[in-house]
Amino acid sequence: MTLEILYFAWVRERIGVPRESVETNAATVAHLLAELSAREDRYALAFSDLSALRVAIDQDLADFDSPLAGAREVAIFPPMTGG
Amino acid sequence: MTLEILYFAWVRERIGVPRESVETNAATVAHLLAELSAREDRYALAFSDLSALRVAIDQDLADFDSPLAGAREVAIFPPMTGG
Amino acid sequence: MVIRVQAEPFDYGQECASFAQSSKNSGAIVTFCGIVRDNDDASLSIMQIEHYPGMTERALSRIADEAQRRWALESCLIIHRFGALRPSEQIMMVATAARHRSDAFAAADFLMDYLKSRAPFWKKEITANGSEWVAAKASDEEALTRW
Amino acid sequence: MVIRVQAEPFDYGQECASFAQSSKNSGAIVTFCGIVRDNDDASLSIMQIEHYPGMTERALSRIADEAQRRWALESCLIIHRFGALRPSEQIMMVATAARHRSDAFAAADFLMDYLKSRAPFWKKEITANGSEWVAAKASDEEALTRW
Repeated sequence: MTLEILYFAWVRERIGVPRESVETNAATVAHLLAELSAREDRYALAFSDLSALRVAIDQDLADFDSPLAGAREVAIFPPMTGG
Repeated sequence: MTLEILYFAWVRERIGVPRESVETNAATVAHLLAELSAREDRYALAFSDLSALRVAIDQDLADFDSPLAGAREVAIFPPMTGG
Repeated sequence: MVIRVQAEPFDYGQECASFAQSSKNSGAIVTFCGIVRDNDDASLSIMQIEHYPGMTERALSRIADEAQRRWALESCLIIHRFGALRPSEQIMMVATAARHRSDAFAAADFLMDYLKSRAPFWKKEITANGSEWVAAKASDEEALTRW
Repeated sequence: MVIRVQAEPFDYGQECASFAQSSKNSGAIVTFCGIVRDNDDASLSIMQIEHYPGMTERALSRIADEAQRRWALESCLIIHRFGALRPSEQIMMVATAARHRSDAFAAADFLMDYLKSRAPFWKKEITANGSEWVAAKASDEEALTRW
Protein backbone atom coordinates (compact mmCIF):
# COMPACT_ATOMS: atom_id res chain seq x y z
CA MET A 1 0.00 0.00 0.00
CA THR A 2 1.00 3.63 -0.41
CA LEU A 3 1.03 5.67 2.78
CA GLU A 4 1.37 9.43 3.11
CA ILE A 5 3.69 10.00 6.06
CA LEU A 6 3.80 13.38 7.81
CA TYR A 7 6.42 14.61 10.26
CA PHE A 8 6.17 17.50 12.69
CA ALA A 9 8.44 19.56 14.90
CA TRP A 10 11.90 18.06 15.56
CA VAL A 11 10.91 14.82 13.82
CA ARG A 12 10.32 16.82 10.64
CA GLU A 13 13.67 18.55 11.07
CA ARG A 14 15.55 15.26 11.54
CA ILE A 15 13.85 13.51 8.64
CA GLY A 16 14.38 16.59 6.48
CA VAL A 17 10.95 16.67 4.80
CA PRO A 18 7.48 17.51 6.13
CA ARG A 19 5.82 14.64 4.27
CA GLU A 20 6.50 11.82 1.83
CA SER A 21 4.73 8.93 0.14
CA VAL A 22 6.01 5.51 1.17
CA GLU A 23 5.28 2.11 -0.33
CA THR A 24 5.07 -0.43 2.48
CA ASN A 25 3.48 -3.63 3.68
CA ALA A 26 4.09 -2.85 7.36
CA ALA A 27 1.30 -4.23 9.55
CA THR A 28 1.61 -1.66 12.33
CA VAL A 29 3.09 1.78 12.97
CA ALA A 30 5.97 0.16 14.87
CA HIS A 31 6.74 -2.05 11.88
CA LEU A 32 6.64 0.96 9.57
CA LEU A 33 9.11 2.87 11.73
CA ALA A 34 11.41 -0.17 11.92
CA GLU A 35 11.26 -0.53 8.14
CA LEU A 36 12.14 3.15 7.60
CA SER A 37 14.90 3.01 10.24
CA ALA A 38 16.46 0.10 8.35
CA ARG A 39 16.49 2.16 5.14
CA GLU A 40 18.39 5.26 6.25
CA ASP A 41 20.17 6.63 9.30
CA ARG A 42 18.07 9.79 9.47
CA TYR A 43 15.02 7.63 10.20
CA ALA A 44 16.92 5.46 12.68
CA LEU A 45 18.04 8.62 14.44
CA ALA A 46 14.59 10.20 14.56
CA PHE A 47 12.85 7.01 15.66
CA SER A 48 15.45 5.69 18.12
CA ASP A 49 13.33 6.44 21.20
CA LEU A 50 9.69 5.60 20.64
CA SER A 51 8.76 6.95 24.08
CA ALA A 52 9.61 10.42 22.74
CA LEU A 53 7.20 10.02 19.82
CA ARG A 54 3.46 10.13 19.27
CA VAL A 55 1.56 8.92 16.25
CA ALA A 56 -1.71 9.66 14.45
CA ILE A 57 -3.40 7.52 11.80
CA ASP A 58 -5.72 9.42 9.47
CA GLN A 59 -5.64 12.39 11.86
CA ASP A 60 -6.60 10.48 14.99
CA LEU A 61 -4.15 9.72 17.78
CA ALA A 62 -3.09 6.07 17.63
CA ASP A 63 -0.62 3.65 19.20
CA PHE A 64 2.57 2.15 17.82
CA ASP A 65 0.87 -1.22 17.59
CA SER A 66 -2.19 0.17 15.79
CA PRO A 67 -2.77 -1.70 12.51
CA LEU A 68 -2.12 0.21 9.28
CA ALA A 69 -4.67 -1.73 7.20
CA GLY A 70 -6.86 0.80 5.39
CA ALA A 71 -4.79 3.81 6.54
CA ARG A 72 -3.93 6.59 4.12
CA GLU A 73 -2.08 9.10 6.29
CA VAL A 74 0.30 8.45 9.19
CA ALA A 75 1.86 11.27 11.20
CA ILE A 76 4.86 10.99 13.52
CA PHE A 77 5.62 13.77 16.00
CA PRO A 78 6.84 14.57 19.50
CA PRO A 79 4.42 15.02 22.43
CA MET A 80 2.16 17.96 21.69
CA THR A 81 2.57 21.34 23.37
CA GLY A 82 -0.58 23.31 22.64
CA GLY A 83 -2.32 25.97 24.67
CA MET B 1 -22.81 51.88 75.10
CA THR B 2 -24.36 53.21 71.88
CA LEU B 3 -24.34 50.81 68.95
CA GLU B 4 -25.19 51.57 65.37
CA ILE B 5 -27.25 48.62 64.14
CA LEU B 6 -27.67 47.96 60.41
CA TYR B 7 -30.18 45.64 58.79
CA PHE B 8 -30.10 44.25 55.26
CA ALA B 9 -32.42 42.43 52.84
CA TRP B 10 -35.51 40.90 54.45
CA VAL B 11 -34.25 41.70 57.94
CA ARG B 12 -34.29 45.38 56.98
CA GLU B 13 -37.80 45.01 55.57
CA ARG B 14 -39.11 43.32 58.73
CA ILE B 15 -37.47 45.77 61.11
CA GLY B 16 -38.67 48.66 58.93
CA VAL B 17 -35.50 50.75 59.04
CA PRO B 18 -32.06 50.26 57.44
CA ARG B 19 -30.21 51.41 60.56
CA GLU B 20 -30.72 52.75 64.04
CA SER B 21 -28.73 53.74 67.13
CA VAL B 22 -29.38 51.57 70.16
CA GLU B 23 -28.34 52.11 73.76
CA THR B 24 -27.46 48.72 75.22
CA ASN B 25 -25.30 46.87 77.71
CA ALA B 26 -25.63 43.53 75.90
CA ALA B 27 -22.46 41.44 76.20
CA THR B 28 -22.86 39.53 72.93
CA VAL B 29 -24.74 39.74 69.66
CA ALA B 30 -27.15 37.05 70.89
CA HIS B 31 -27.87 39.11 74.01
CA LEU B 32 -28.46 42.19 71.90
CA LEU B 33 -30.95 40.37 69.67
CA ALA B 34 -32.76 38.96 72.72
CA GLU B 35 -32.93 42.44 74.24
CA LEU B 36 -34.41 43.92 71.05
CA SER B 37 -36.82 41.00 70.66
CA ALA B 38 -38.17 41.71 74.15
CA ARG B 39 -38.78 45.33 73.22
CA GLU B 40 -40.98 44.94 70.15
CA ASP B 41 -42.64 42.21 68.09
CA ARG B 42 -41.01 43.28 64.81
CA TYR B 43 -37.61 42.39 66.30
CA ALA B 44 -38.90 39.12 67.76
CA LEU B 45 -40.31 38.25 64.35
CA ALA B 46 -37.11 39.10 62.45
CA PHE B 47 -34.82 37.35 64.94
CA SER B 48 -36.94 34.27 65.67
CA ASP B 49 -34.64 31.89 63.77
CA LEU B 50 -30.98 32.70 64.35
CA SER B 51 -29.91 29.98 61.90
CA ALA B 52 -31.38 32.16 59.12
CA LEU B 53 -29.26 35.14 60.16
CA ARG B 54 -25.67 36.23 59.83
CA VAL B 55 -23.93 39.00 61.73
CA ALA B 56 -21.01 41.37 61.26
CA ILE B 57 -19.32 43.48 63.90
CA ASP B 58 -17.56 46.58 62.63
CA GLN B 59 -17.83 45.20 59.08
CA ASP B 60 -16.26 41.81 59.80
CA LEU B 61 -18.27 38.60 59.88
CA ALA B 62 -18.80 37.49 63.49
CA ASP B 63 -20.73 34.94 65.55
CA PHE B 64 -23.78 35.34 67.74
CA ASP B 65 -21.64 34.79 70.81
CA SER B 66 -19.02 37.34 69.74
CA PRO B 67 -18.52 39.99 72.45
CA LEU B 68 -19.78 43.49 71.74
CA ALA B 69 -17.22 45.26 73.95
CA GLY B 70 -15.64 48.06 71.89
CA ALA B 71 -17.95 47.53 68.93
CA ARG B 72 -19.45 50.53 67.15
CA GLU B 73 -21.41 48.96 64.32
CA VAL B 74 -23.35 45.68 64.27
CA ALA B 75 -25.09 44.39 61.14
CA ILE B 76 -27.77 41.70 60.99
CA PHE B 77 -28.67 40.08 57.66
CA PRO B 78 -29.62 36.83 55.93
CA PRO B 79 -27.00 34.57 54.32
CA MET B 80 -25.27 36.45 51.53
CA THR B 81 -25.99 35.82 47.85
CA GLY B 82 -23.25 37.54 45.88
CA GLY B 83 -21.76 36.67 42.53
CA MET C 1 -5.41 44.09 42.81
CA VAL C 2 -8.41 46.12 41.73
CA ILE C 3 -11.79 46.00 43.50
CA ARG C 4 -14.73 47.98 42.17
CA VAL C 5 -18.26 48.05 43.63
CA GLN C 6 -20.55 50.13 41.47
CA ALA C 7 -24.11 50.69 40.30
CA GLU C 8 -23.04 51.46 36.72
CA PRO C 9 -22.67 48.77 34.06
CA PHE C 10 -19.13 47.70 33.19
CA ASP C 11 -17.85 46.69 29.77
CA TYR C 12 -16.81 43.04 30.16
CA GLY C 13 -14.95 42.89 26.83
CA GLN C 14 -13.11 46.12 27.52
CA GLU C 15 -12.21 44.98 31.05
CA CYS C 16 -10.89 41.65 29.70
CA ALA C 17 -8.84 43.47 27.07
CA SER C 18 -7.27 45.93 29.48
CA PHE C 19 -6.68 43.28 32.15
CA ALA C 20 -4.87 41.08 29.60
CA GLN C 21 -2.98 44.12 28.29
CA SER C 22 -1.72 44.95 31.78
CA SER C 23 -0.82 41.30 32.48
CA LYS C 24 1.19 40.62 29.32
CA ASN C 25 3.94 38.71 31.06
CA SER C 26 1.58 36.46 32.94
CA GLY C 27 1.05 33.65 30.45
CA ALA C 28 -2.42 32.77 31.75
CA ILE C 29 -5.53 34.90 32.17
CA VAL C 30 -8.84 33.57 33.48
CA THR C 31 -12.00 35.66 33.62
CA PHE C 32 -15.47 34.95 34.92
CA CYS C 33 -18.56 36.99 34.14
CA GLY C 34 -21.90 36.57 35.93
CA ILE C 35 -25.02 37.50 33.97
CA VAL C 36 -28.57 37.99 35.27
CA ARG C 37 -30.42 34.90 34.05
CA ASP C 38 -34.13 35.13 33.47
CA ASN C 39 -36.45 32.68 35.25
CA ASP C 40 -37.49 29.57 33.35
CA ASP C 41 -40.88 31.19 32.69
CA ALA C 42 -39.20 34.44 31.58
CA SER C 43 -40.97 36.31 34.37
CA LEU C 44 -38.01 38.17 35.86
CA SER C 45 -38.42 41.89 35.56
CA ILE C 46 -35.65 43.20 37.84
CA MET C 47 -32.89 41.63 39.92
CA GLN C 48 -32.38 44.09 42.76
CA ILE C 49 -28.95 43.81 44.38
CA GLU C 50 -28.46 45.28 47.85
CA HIS C 51 -25.07 45.50 49.52
CA TYR C 52 -23.36 46.78 52.66
CA PRO C 53 -21.25 49.78 51.61
CA GLY C 54 -17.91 49.73 53.36
CA MET C 55 -18.06 46.10 54.39
CA THR C 56 -18.43 45.02 50.75
CA GLU C 57 -15.14 46.56 49.66
CA ARG C 58 -13.48 45.25 52.82
CA ALA C 59 -14.79 41.68 52.31
CA LEU C 60 -13.81 41.65 48.62
CA SER C 61 -10.32 42.91 49.42
CA ARG C 62 -9.85 40.20 52.01
CA ILE C 63 -11.04 37.49 49.65
CA ALA C 64 -8.66 38.77 46.97
CA ASP C 65 -5.80 38.95 49.50
CA GLU C 66 -6.47 35.36 50.47
CA ALA C 67 -6.40 34.29 46.81
CA GLN C 68 -3.08 36.07 46.33
CA ARG C 69 -1.73 34.38 49.45
CA ARG C 70 -2.74 30.92 48.23
CA TRP C 71 -1.75 31.15 44.57
CA ALA C 72 1.02 32.79 42.56
CA LEU C 73 -1.10 35.56 41.04
CA GLU C 74 0.35 38.49 39.19
CA SER C 75 -2.87 40.43 39.33
CA CYS C 76 -6.52 40.11 40.11
CA LEU C 77 -9.66 42.13 39.47
CA ILE C 78 -13.15 42.04 40.98
CA ILE C 79 -16.04 44.18 39.75
CA HIS C 80 -19.46 43.77 41.37
CA ARG C 81 -22.57 45.84 40.65
CA PHE C 82 -25.47 46.69 42.91
CA GLY C 83 -28.88 48.24 42.25
CA ALA C 84 -31.58 47.27 39.75
CA LEU C 85 -30.45 44.94 36.96
CA ARG C 86 -32.46 43.43 34.14
CA PRO C 87 -32.13 39.91 32.69
CA SER C 88 -29.05 39.54 30.46
CA GLU C 89 -27.23 42.38 32.22
CA GLN C 90 -23.76 41.62 33.55
CA ILE C 91 -23.70 41.56 37.37
CA MET C 92 -20.07 41.00 38.15
CA MET C 93 -16.73 39.73 36.92
CA VAL C 94 -13.44 38.49 38.25
CA ALA C 95 -10.13 38.18 36.41
CA THR C 96 -6.89 36.54 37.48
CA ALA C 97 -3.44 36.54 35.88
CA ALA C 98 -0.66 34.09 36.67
CA ARG C 99 2.40 32.51 35.09
CA HIS C 100 0.67 29.14 35.04
CA ARG C 101 -2.90 28.28 34.14
CA SER C 102 -3.56 26.13 37.21
CA ASP C 103 -3.02 29.13 39.52
CA ALA C 104 -5.20 31.41 37.40
CA PHE C 105 -8.04 28.86 37.25
CA ALA C 106 -7.95 27.89 40.93
CA ALA C 107 -7.84 31.51 42.10
CA ALA C 108 -10.77 32.60 39.90
CA ASP C 109 -12.82 29.60 41.05
CA PHE C 110 -11.96 30.37 44.69
CA LEU C 111 -12.84 34.07 44.29
CA MET C 112 -16.25 33.12 42.90
CA ASP C 113 -17.00 30.63 45.66
CA TYR C 114 -16.17 33.18 48.35
CA LEU C 115 -17.96 36.03 46.59
CA LYS C 116 -21.14 33.95 46.53
CA SER C 117 -21.32 33.32 50.27
CA ARG C 118 -18.96 35.72 52.04
CA ALA C 119 -19.42 39.08 50.37
CA PRO C 120 -22.36 41.13 51.71
CA PHE C 121 -24.68 41.17 48.70
CA TRP C 122 -28.33 40.14 48.67
CA LYS C 123 -30.48 39.56 45.61
CA LYS C 124 -34.19 40.17 45.26
CA GLU C 125 -36.13 38.96 42.25
CA ILE C 126 -38.93 41.24 41.12
CA THR C 127 -41.52 39.66 38.81
CA ALA C 128 -45.03 40.64 37.69
CA ASN C 129 -46.31 38.47 40.56
CA GLY C 130 -44.34 40.11 43.31
CA SER C 131 -40.85 40.07 44.72
CA GLU C 132 -38.78 37.55 46.61
CA TRP C 133 -35.37 37.49 48.22
CA VAL C 134 -33.09 34.87 46.65
CA ALA C 135 -32.24 32.22 49.23
CA ALA C 136 -28.63 31.19 49.69
CA LYS C 137 -27.99 27.72 48.25
CA ALA C 138 -26.62 24.92 50.40
CA SER C 139 -24.42 23.98 47.42
CA ASP C 140 -22.76 27.41 47.55
CA GLU C 141 -21.94 26.98 51.23
CA GLU C 142 -20.64 23.45 50.58
CA ALA C 143 -18.44 24.75 47.75
CA LEU C 144 -16.33 26.57 50.36
CA THR C 145 -15.22 23.26 51.86
CA ARG C 146 -13.21 22.66 48.67
CA TRP C 147 -10.64 25.24 49.67
CA MET D 1 -19.42 25.55 19.35
CA VAL D 2 -16.89 27.63 17.46
CA ILE D 3 -13.35 26.41 16.64
CA ARG D 4 -10.89 28.70 14.90
CA VAL D 5 -7.30 27.86 14.01
CA GLN D 6 -5.57 30.85 12.49
CA ALA D 7 -2.28 32.66 11.96
CA GLU D 8 -3.82 36.10 12.48
CA PRO D 9 -4.09 37.75 15.89
CA PHE D 10 -7.50 37.71 17.55
CA ASP D 11 -8.98 40.44 19.73
CA TYR D 12 -9.43 38.83 23.16
CA GLY D 13 -11.58 41.63 24.57
CA GLN D 14 -13.80 41.69 21.51
CA GLU D 15 -14.13 37.89 21.56
CA CYS D 16 -15.07 37.96 25.25
CA ALA D 17 -17.64 40.68 24.60
CA SER D 18 -19.29 38.93 21.68
CA PHE D 19 -19.19 35.53 23.39
CA ALA D 20 -20.93 37.00 26.46
CA GLN D 21 -23.37 38.86 24.22
CA SER D 22 -24.37 35.64 22.46
CA SER D 23 -24.66 33.76 25.78
CA LYS D 24 -26.86 36.23 27.63
CA ASN D 25 -29.09 33.60 29.17
CA SER D 26 -26.23 31.51 30.44
CA GLY D 27 -25.56 33.08 33.82
CA ALA D 28 -21.89 32.09 33.87
CA ILE D 29 -19.09 32.80 31.39
CA VAL D 30 -15.50 31.65 31.87
CA THR D 31 -12.69 32.62 29.53
CA PHE D 32 -9.03 31.69 29.41
CA CYS D 33 -6.37 33.50 27.40
CA GLY D 34 -2.85 32.18 26.87
CA ILE D 35 -0.13 34.76 26.31
CA VAL D 36 3.44 34.21 25.06
CA ARG D 37 5.55 34.70 28.16
CA ASP D 38 9.12 35.86 27.75
CA ASN D 39 11.95 33.79 29.24
CA ASP D 40 13.23 34.81 32.66
CA ASP D 41 16.25 36.40 30.98
CA ALA D 42 13.99 38.18 28.44
CA SER D 43 15.77 36.38 25.61
CA LEU D 44 12.75 35.10 23.71
CA SER D 45 12.58 36.57 20.25
CA ILE D 46 9.89 34.40 18.59
CA MET D 47 7.65 31.57 19.69
CA GLN D 48 7.08 29.56 16.53
CA ILE D 49 3.92 27.46 16.63
CA GLU D 50 3.60 24.55 14.23
CA HIS D 51 0.42 22.55 13.82
CA TYR D 52 -1.11 19.72 11.80
CA PRO D 53 -3.73 21.30 9.54
CA GLY D 54 -6.82 19.15 9.36
CA MET D 55 -6.04 17.10 12.45
CA THR D 56 -5.90 20.26 14.58
CA GLU D 57 -9.50 21.28 13.84
CA ARG D 58 -10.59 17.66 14.23
CA ALA D 59 -8.85 17.25 17.61
CA LEU D 60 -10.18 20.57 18.93
CA SER D 61 -13.73 19.70 17.85
CA ARG D 62 -13.51 16.37 19.63
CA ILE D 63 -12.20 17.94 22.81
CA ALA D 64 -15.01 20.51 22.71
CA ASP D 65 -17.58 17.75 22.04
CA GLU D 66 -16.29 15.85 25.04
CA ALA D 67 -16.59 18.98 27.21
CA GLN D 68 -20.18 19.47 26.04
CA ARG D 69 -20.94 15.83 26.78
CA ARG D 70 -19.55 16.08 30.32
CA TRP D 71 -20.95 19.45 31.38
CA ALA D 72 -24.13 21.41 30.76
CA LEU D 73 -22.60 24.00 28.41
CA GLU D 74 -24.66 26.41 26.39
CA SER D 75 -21.76 27.35 24.17
CA CYS D 76 -18.04 27.04 23.83
CA LEU D 77 -15.32 28.73 21.80
CA ILE D 78 -11.72 27.78 21.04
CA ILE D 79 -9.32 30.02 19.11
CA HIS D 80 -5.71 28.88 18.62
CA ARG D 81 -3.06 30.63 16.59
CA PHE D 82 -0.07 29.18 14.75
CA GLY D 83 2.98 30.77 13.16
CA ALA D 84 5.52 33.22 14.57
CA LEU D 85 4.45 35.00 17.77
CA ARG D 86 6.33 37.50 19.87
CA PRO D 87 6.36 37.76 23.69
CA SER D 88 3.16 39.28 25.06
CA GLU D 89 1.13 38.22 22.02
CA GLN D 90 -2.00 36.24 22.69
CA ILE D 91 -1.66 32.60 21.53
CA MET D 92 -5.08 31.16 22.20
CA MET D 93 -8.28 31.45 24.15
CA VAL D 94 -11.20 29.34 25.23
CA ALA D 95 -14.60 30.47 26.46
CA THR D 96 -17.44 28.49 28.01
CA ALA D 97 -21.00 29.49 28.89
CA ALA D 98 -23.30 27.60 31.23
CA ARG D 99 -26.24 28.17 33.54
CA HIS D 100 -24.06 27.46 36.56
CA ARG D 101 -20.53 28.56 37.29
CA SER D 102 -19.23 25.12 38.26
CA ASP D 103 -19.94 23.77 34.76
CA ALA D 104 -18.36 26.78 33.05
CA PHE D 105 -15.21 26.57 35.21
CA ALA D 106 -14.78 22.79 34.94
CA ALA D 107 -15.29 22.78 31.17
CA ALA D 108 -12.79 25.61 30.55
CA ASP D 109 -10.22 23.94 32.79
CA PHE D 110 -10.79 20.61 30.99
CA LEU D 111 -10.49 22.23 27.54
CA MET D 112 -7.15 23.76 28.52
CA ASP D 113 -5.75 20.50 29.91
CA TYR D 114 -6.66 18.63 26.74
CA LEU D 115 -5.50 21.40 24.42
CA LYS D 116 -2.09 21.31 26.08
CA SER D 117 -1.41 17.63 25.45
CA ARG D 118 -3.88 16.32 22.88
CA ALA D 119 -4.11 19.00 20.20
CA PRO D 120 -1.37 18.78 17.55
CA PHE D 121 0.57 21.97 18.20
CA TRP D 122 4.30 22.23 18.80
CA LYS D 123 6.17 25.25 20.09
CA LYS D 124 9.70 26.29 19.24
CA GLU D 125 11.46 29.06 21.13
CA ILE D 126 13.77 31.21 19.06
CA THR D 127 16.30 33.29 20.98
CA ALA D 128 19.47 35.16 20.05
CA ASN D 129 21.38 32.00 21.04
CA GLY D 130 19.48 29.60 18.84
CA SER D 131 16.23 27.73 18.81
CA GLU D 132 14.75 24.91 20.80
CA TRP D 133 11.55 22.87 20.71
CA VAL D 134 9.55 23.24 23.91
CA ALA D 135 9.40 19.87 25.69
CA ALA D 136 6.02 18.60 26.90
CA LYS D 137 5.76 18.82 30.68
CA ALA D 138 5.06 15.75 32.79
CA SER D 139 2.71 17.95 34.86
CA ASP D 140 0.59 18.62 31.75
CA GLU D 141 0.24 14.90 31.07
CA GLU D 142 -0.60 14.26 34.72
CA ALA D 143 -3.25 16.98 34.64
CA LEU D 144 -5.32 14.76 32.32
CA THR D 145 -5.77 12.19 35.08
CA ARG D 146 -7.99 14.72 36.88
CA TRP D 147 -10.81 14.20 34.41
